[in-house]
Amino acid sequence: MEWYYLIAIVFISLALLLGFIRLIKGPTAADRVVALDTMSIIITAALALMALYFDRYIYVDVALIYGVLGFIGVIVVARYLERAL
Amino acid sequence: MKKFFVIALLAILGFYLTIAFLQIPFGQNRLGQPQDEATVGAYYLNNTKEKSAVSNVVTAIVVNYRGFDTLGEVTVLFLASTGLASILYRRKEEEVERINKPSSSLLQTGSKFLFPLVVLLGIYVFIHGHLTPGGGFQGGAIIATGFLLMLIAYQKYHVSHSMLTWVESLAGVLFVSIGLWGLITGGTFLENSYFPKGVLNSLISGGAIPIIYIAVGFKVAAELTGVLDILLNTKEEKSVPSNQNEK
Amino acid sequence: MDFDFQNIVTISVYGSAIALILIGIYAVLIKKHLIKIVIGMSLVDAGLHLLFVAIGYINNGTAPIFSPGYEDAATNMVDPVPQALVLTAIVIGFAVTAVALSLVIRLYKHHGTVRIDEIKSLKW
Amino acid sequence: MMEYLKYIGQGLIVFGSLFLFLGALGIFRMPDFYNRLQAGTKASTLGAMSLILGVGFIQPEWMIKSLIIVVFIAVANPLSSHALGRSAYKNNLKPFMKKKMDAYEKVAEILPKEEDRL
Amino acid sequence: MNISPVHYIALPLLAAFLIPLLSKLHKELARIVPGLVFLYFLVISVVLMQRLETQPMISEVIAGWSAPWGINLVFTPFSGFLVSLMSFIGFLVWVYSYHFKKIDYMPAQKYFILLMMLVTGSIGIVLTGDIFNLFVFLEIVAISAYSLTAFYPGRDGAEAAFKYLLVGSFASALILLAIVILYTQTGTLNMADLAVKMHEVPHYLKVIIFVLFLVGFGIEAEMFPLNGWAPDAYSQAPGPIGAVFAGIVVKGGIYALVRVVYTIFDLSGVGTILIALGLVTMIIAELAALRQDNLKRMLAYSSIGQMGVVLIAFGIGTDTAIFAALFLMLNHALIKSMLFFSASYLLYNSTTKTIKELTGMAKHLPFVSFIFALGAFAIVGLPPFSGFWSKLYFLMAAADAQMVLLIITVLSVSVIEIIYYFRVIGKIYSKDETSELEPKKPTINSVLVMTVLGALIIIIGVYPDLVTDWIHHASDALVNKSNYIQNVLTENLPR
Amino acid sequence: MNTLALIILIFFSGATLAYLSSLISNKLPGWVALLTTMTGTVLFYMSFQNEQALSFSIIGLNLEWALDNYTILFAHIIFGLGILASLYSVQYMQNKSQQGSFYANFLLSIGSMFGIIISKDFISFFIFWEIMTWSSFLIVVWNGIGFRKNGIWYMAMSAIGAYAMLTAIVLINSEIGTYSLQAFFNAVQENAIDNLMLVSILLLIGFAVKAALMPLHIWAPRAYSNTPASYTSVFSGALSKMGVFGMGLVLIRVFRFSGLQDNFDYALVSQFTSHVLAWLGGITAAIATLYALVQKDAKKLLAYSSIAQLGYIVIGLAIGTKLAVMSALFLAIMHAVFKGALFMAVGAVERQVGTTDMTKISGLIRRMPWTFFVTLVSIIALAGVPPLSGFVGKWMLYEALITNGNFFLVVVVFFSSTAAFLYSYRILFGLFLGQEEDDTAHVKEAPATMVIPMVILALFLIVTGTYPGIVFEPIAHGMEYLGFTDVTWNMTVLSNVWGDSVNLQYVSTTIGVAFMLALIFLTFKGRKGTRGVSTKDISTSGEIPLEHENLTFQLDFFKPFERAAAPLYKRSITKIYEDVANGLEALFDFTRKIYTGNGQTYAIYVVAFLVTLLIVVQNML
Amino acid sequence: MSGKPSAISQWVYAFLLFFVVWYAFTTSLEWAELITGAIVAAILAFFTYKMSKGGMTIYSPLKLIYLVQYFFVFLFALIKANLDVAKRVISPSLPINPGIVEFKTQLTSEFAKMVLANSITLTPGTVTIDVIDDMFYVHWIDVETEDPEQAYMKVAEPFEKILLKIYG
Ligand code: NA
Ligand code: NA
Repeated sequence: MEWYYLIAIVFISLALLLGFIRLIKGPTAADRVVALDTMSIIITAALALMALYFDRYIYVDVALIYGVLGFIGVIVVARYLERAL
Repeated sequence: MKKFFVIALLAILGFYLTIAFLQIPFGQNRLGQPQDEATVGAYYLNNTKEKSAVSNVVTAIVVNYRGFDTLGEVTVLFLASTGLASILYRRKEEEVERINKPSSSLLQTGSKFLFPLVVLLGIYVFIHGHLTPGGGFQGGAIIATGFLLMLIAYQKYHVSHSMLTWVESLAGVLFVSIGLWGLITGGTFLENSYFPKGVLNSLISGGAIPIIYIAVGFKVAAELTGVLDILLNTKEEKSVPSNQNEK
Repeated sequence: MDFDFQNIVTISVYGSAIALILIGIYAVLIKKHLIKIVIGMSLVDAGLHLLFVAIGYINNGTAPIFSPGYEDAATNMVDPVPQALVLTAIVIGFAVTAVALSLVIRLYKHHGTVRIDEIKSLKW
Repeated sequence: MMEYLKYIGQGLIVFGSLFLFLGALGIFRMPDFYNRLQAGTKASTLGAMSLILGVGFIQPEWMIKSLIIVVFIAVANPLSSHALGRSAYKNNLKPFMKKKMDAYEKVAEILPKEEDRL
Repeated sequence: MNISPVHYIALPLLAAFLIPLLSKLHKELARIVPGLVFLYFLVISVVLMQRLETQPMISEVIAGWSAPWGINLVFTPFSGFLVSLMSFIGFLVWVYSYHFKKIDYMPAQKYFILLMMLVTGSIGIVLTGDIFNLFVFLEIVAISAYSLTAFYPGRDGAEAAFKYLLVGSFASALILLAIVILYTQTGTLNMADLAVKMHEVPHYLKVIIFVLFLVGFGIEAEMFPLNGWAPDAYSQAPGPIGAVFAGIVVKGGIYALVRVVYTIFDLSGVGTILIALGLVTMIIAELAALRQDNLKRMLAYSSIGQMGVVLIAFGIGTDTAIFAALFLMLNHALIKSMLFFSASYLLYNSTTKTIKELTGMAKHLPFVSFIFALGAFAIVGLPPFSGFWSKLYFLMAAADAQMVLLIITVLSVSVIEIIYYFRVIGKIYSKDETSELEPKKPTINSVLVMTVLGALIIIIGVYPDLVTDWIHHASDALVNKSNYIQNVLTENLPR
Repeated sequence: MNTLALIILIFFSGATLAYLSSLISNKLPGWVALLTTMTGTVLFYMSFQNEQALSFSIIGLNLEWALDNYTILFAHIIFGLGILASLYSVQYMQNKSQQGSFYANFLLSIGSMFGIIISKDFISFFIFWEIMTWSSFLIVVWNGIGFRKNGIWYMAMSAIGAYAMLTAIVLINSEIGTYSLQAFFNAVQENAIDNLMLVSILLLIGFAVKAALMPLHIWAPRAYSNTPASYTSVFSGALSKMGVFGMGLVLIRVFRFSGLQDNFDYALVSQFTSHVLAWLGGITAAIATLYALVQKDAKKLLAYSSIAQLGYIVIGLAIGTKLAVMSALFLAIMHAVFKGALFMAVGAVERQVGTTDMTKISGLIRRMPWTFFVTLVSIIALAGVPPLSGFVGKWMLYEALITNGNFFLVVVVFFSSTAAFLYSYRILFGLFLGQEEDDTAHVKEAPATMVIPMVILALFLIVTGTYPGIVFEPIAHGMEYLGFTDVTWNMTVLSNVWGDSVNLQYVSTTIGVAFMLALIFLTFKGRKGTRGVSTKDISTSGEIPLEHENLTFQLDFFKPFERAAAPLYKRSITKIYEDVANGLEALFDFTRKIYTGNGQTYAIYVVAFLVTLLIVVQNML
Repeated sequence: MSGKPSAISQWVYAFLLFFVVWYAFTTSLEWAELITGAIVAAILAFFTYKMSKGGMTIYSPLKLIYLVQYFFVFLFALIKANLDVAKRVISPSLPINPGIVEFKTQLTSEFAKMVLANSITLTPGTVTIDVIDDMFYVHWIDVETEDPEQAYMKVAEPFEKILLKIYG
């Protein structure tokens, strides 16, 4: 495993961990959603990195789709909290 | 009291599940090497490329080996949308305007910009179902998400249910007809041997599999969109005394 | 990979799936809010889907797609069957969730509450 | 040439992952929702964009798709932050302020409190 | 195109997808097309049952991949028996509800699609040879059932449906979980192949898988204490759907359970468990039925009780017992659907759907009352109606197994059954001085359906040999596990 | 076609026809029923001497039907009462609605009774038994009144009995592999049935319910009294005898003549069971008599009386000696006749007056002389007083009991016979004697088609009082079927073990003459110096009664007696049953509280059940 | 903006956009892919062309130059913003002075407003909470001024002046 992967994996794992803590802690629903939003961005990036690591181009599609769905998911929750659904 | 009881139950359940799964080591070949074909999965991996010319084995399974499941699954979705329409059915005269809580102009603009691109992505995903990790369900779901974005950004966004009906019906009919074609021509239901297989990893490959997946993509997109539309458009139609919420 | 690490991976992967299932069941059994119950069901589903994907995995396995450069990787691919099954399971789970939500909407409309313990006109 | 691209890519990946971490740290540390939103969106957006771009540099034939994702993130992430911020404010979540400076208060239609909404 | 088992699935699906379009053409088509499908079911049933006289079973391959690589449909005398029964009841339900929602065509269209798929799903459960495919069909049934339970916009339909869904999603989850573990151990999903590979599974895992299946399918089979949803769903769904639940859907659940117990697993001692569960189910349900005010709830509890008896019979597991179980299922399908049909009319004008509102109904609705009474007589097993013979054979099986206490329990519960059914008859036939209501008279199609069922109940009662051969073949096929495995796994297509 | 099958077919299709004909006209079914009964009866009497047998197979079970002498004995009762009752019915039911269902069930019950006695296998036996039960049940509740009180009890008790029987039947089958009665008797002979006692007791419970043996009798008074009188005669006269029929088979063919008599344990248990039954019969006779005494309704009174009479019969069968059995069967036939007559008579009163409440009727003797005559003859027979046939039966029973050493039972029987005399008198007096009521002045005698059947029955009583041999003959044949040998009888002479004999011709002539003289004397005496006042007029005693008070002296007819037996009446068995039933229902009702209505609870059940199974089954399988 | 663009112009714009994106998705020059992409883009454009307000007007060379300019301005701001946030996040004392300010924009195009809002969100210490008509409401992590004019100058001006050139 090359060095930059290691660094990236450490950072990304820590980032996900911190995001997860916020997700659990809240305290408001909005805080949790922000955490979720951030985590979904992190995961999108991680998926792209994974594609690189495994050298499979098709995984990039996964990152793209995950990014789109994560975005719309956050919008939906935001609108739900706005009581507009 | 009830809580403790439930937690105790879940603890026991968790214990049993854990001991069950502890014996199933993660990431190991439990049933021999793939070339032994001890599992159906191994058989698919060893044969799909030659027999079906489909790059994505999952797609081959979903559409062909277990295409019958997929037909059922499409039906489940179809029934969910039918059922939903029946559960939340209102007669015309009962139609109530949705309470308008518009989203910001920013979101509206952004959605309008992103929507066609999301739809395009969905189409890409289901057209390439046999080549990439995508497929009809995923593509359909992405398209529906695009519509969801529009539905929540513009509360008055109008989805034509007549259009949805046409799409989902024709797609469904296409799926079953392809299946029946196999039966009529003396083969089996859903048989995939009467279309040229094509070249592995090119767009035109896999016989009828991409066609079915495109049909599935349209159908899923239409159905999910219909479901989302109905759910979103029935919710806030009636104000209920809020004091009933608390005791 | 040595055995201990293998065990840790097994426990953490299956453990998180089982935890999801149990948390979901807990929500279904204890939470009073109908939406939370529906979310609980989805959590159970999610745990199950995770299990499905997990059982198909083999160490260092790659996606079962013969994309360019991987035409001969059959022996190195994860089991595609659970992935196909999970696709079906997800769609079905979605369908059930949609129906559940529509029922919640109707219950809310008619009973004016989303608390499950206040909705029991049918009993005995 | 390819070598340089690779180095650029590696740098971008390290830079990106660092910012992803910083974004999450912001989410973790900031005192209130709005400040978390600040930290989370900015750092993680830049981080993700840079990392994905880096991937494109290392595998040049993936570049186009990487760019699509980057553009998407650039458009979508601020939008979702905005939607979240707006919804939180309307949901009566007052920003933390040392001294009151709130121009939005007069125009925002703040929703009444409602129990049990998740 | 030869008629083959897959027609049971493919054609209704085609019809279901087409109906929304066809009814744009002409609204009546939304009613007629499902009827044609049901009629075609009957044709398939007849043709295939006849074909079974020359071959032991029909194993049909789907998508050109023979078992265990592809999904296959298995039409044995056992599954054929159930499928034909389901087709028949389904057809009757269609005839009965032809005029349903005459004025409002949109709900009618949904109703008929859901009804058709409810039956198709149940048939699929019985036909499929693949455990995961069975799960898919179970979900088809479940979704249709939830939607139909909540069909009436009144407040309680949604409540019943939600409970059904709540418990039903447990069923799906547990079955999925069982399938996951099973797949890790066997690497296959085909039930015959699973049966072959079952011995490789460690015993304690086998038991866990079995319990998961038992509970999962037990929910659909209305086993105690998993059946809380049933009375609510039966009582809130439209009347004919109650008939479908009792006559078709439960049978699917029982089938799945039995298939798992008899074909897939090789555990000994399962019989005792089934007997115990069946016994508790029967007792609790019949006791709960005793003081029911709501007629449909009463019928639902009675239905659960009957399923308990069926479970006991399957638990005893001798040839006679399985014969009795299948005969019980047949009778229950015919009689309970007839009871639901007639009860719907009896309750048509009542507001609370309670039994006390039925006072003197016989005067207003003599035919319907007669049919209900006939059904009650038959379901409690009075001769010379069909229910008697299945009860007799059940008791014979129990006696042969030296289960005197069991016999006494079952018969004591039967006394309770008699009491609550006859109370209802008493209400219907008691003198009523005050009432001046103009009851909704049964339509000609529903009269026809009730007449056919009533006649069948009497004919089978007087001449049971009409159906016994059929049932004997079915029970033989169920018991003969190796035959099933061999036929499924050797049905190799040339490729 | 086989005659037996033909007769069954005639009755069953007659039932269908009767129902269908009612759709055309409400008058038709009565005639259809009469015609059917007549055809069936004629067919039977034309051919019963011939060997009749039929066997066929259904659902893999062999069914056998055949006639034998025991069967023929009961067939006489069924067809005799059946034909008279259907003749009686035509006018009795004249203006009632829903005749179609009445006659359909009437014919079904008669046909199925015949089916029971010709069945030589348990399956057809049970089938006919159940058809008999539900068809009679439908007649009990035919008027749509008091369904819950009358009908449910009948059906529930019948079900308990029937299911006890069914349990026995399937157990027998599992042991001997066939349902054939003959095979069962053979197996009994060969000592081939392991749980014979269990089986026998279960069978006896089944028969005891129909025979209304205490404590399984509680359905009977209500069911009898709620039934149209045209059927009650059959109900009490013939249908209850099906219990007697079955008990005879078990007690005699199984207990007395089984090959196990040498087995000490078996003999002990069977003796014990017989004794218990005999005592139950005695208690039944005594208690039912006591209840009969206090009834104010004539039909209720007759109902309790029927139970009491069945008690005697059970005693006889349980004692099981040749003489006892003979007396029991004789009493069974006689009871069918006089109780049939009495129910018809009371039915006639009911039809003409509109009530059978003895506190509301009085002095019908002049209005309904034929009915009075029938009643008089019947109650004499009932009370067991010479010169009528009731006396013959009682005489034999006493003798059987004494020779068998059951002295205490003799006392019980004697006591209840005496008391029976009291209630018989009450019915006679209550309905026909005493002051004539003003509001019954318009009453006329019942129509001829009702009177003729009653009178035929009464004449039969008179004739057999002197010539009991007419009845002894078929009884003796029947007893031979049960296994007795050398059953001797005499046409007109009763003889006992001590060598004494009674010439019945002489007794009846003497008593007859004395009776006529007394009647003439009383009539003349009664004509003189009596003044008619209303029965409710007590103004002569200086009191002015309130309008609504019913002060007829019949209200407290046996007041002193009632006072004496008060504690007994208070602890009514019926009440105990009802309390138990209600208690059980409340208890059972608790079970449905499991279904709380909260969906989450159900979900918790699922998880709890899953966990329980995981724990339990893991250790079990 | 120079009037409403023609439908054709809108369609062509949408088609080109979709086709380019399709190519980005597939990154394949296989004929089948390109033809499929063209068909899909054409059909999708047919259904959605009305959504692109500007049509082809965006493709003038000058505007493209401004776009590039905007990109670099934005990139610079973005990096600055992140360094700023990083500083705040890492520093133990969390030096912040948050608040919400408002200002008026001169942009009329909704799309331009969105671009501006997004740009503001991604740059130093600011998040656009809402845009109502032409008023922007921005959460500012370290409020320097409450005056709308000055806030505008600080937060939006660098972007808006370029956007005004592009979107009129
Ligand atoms: Na796929
Ligand atoms: Na009197």
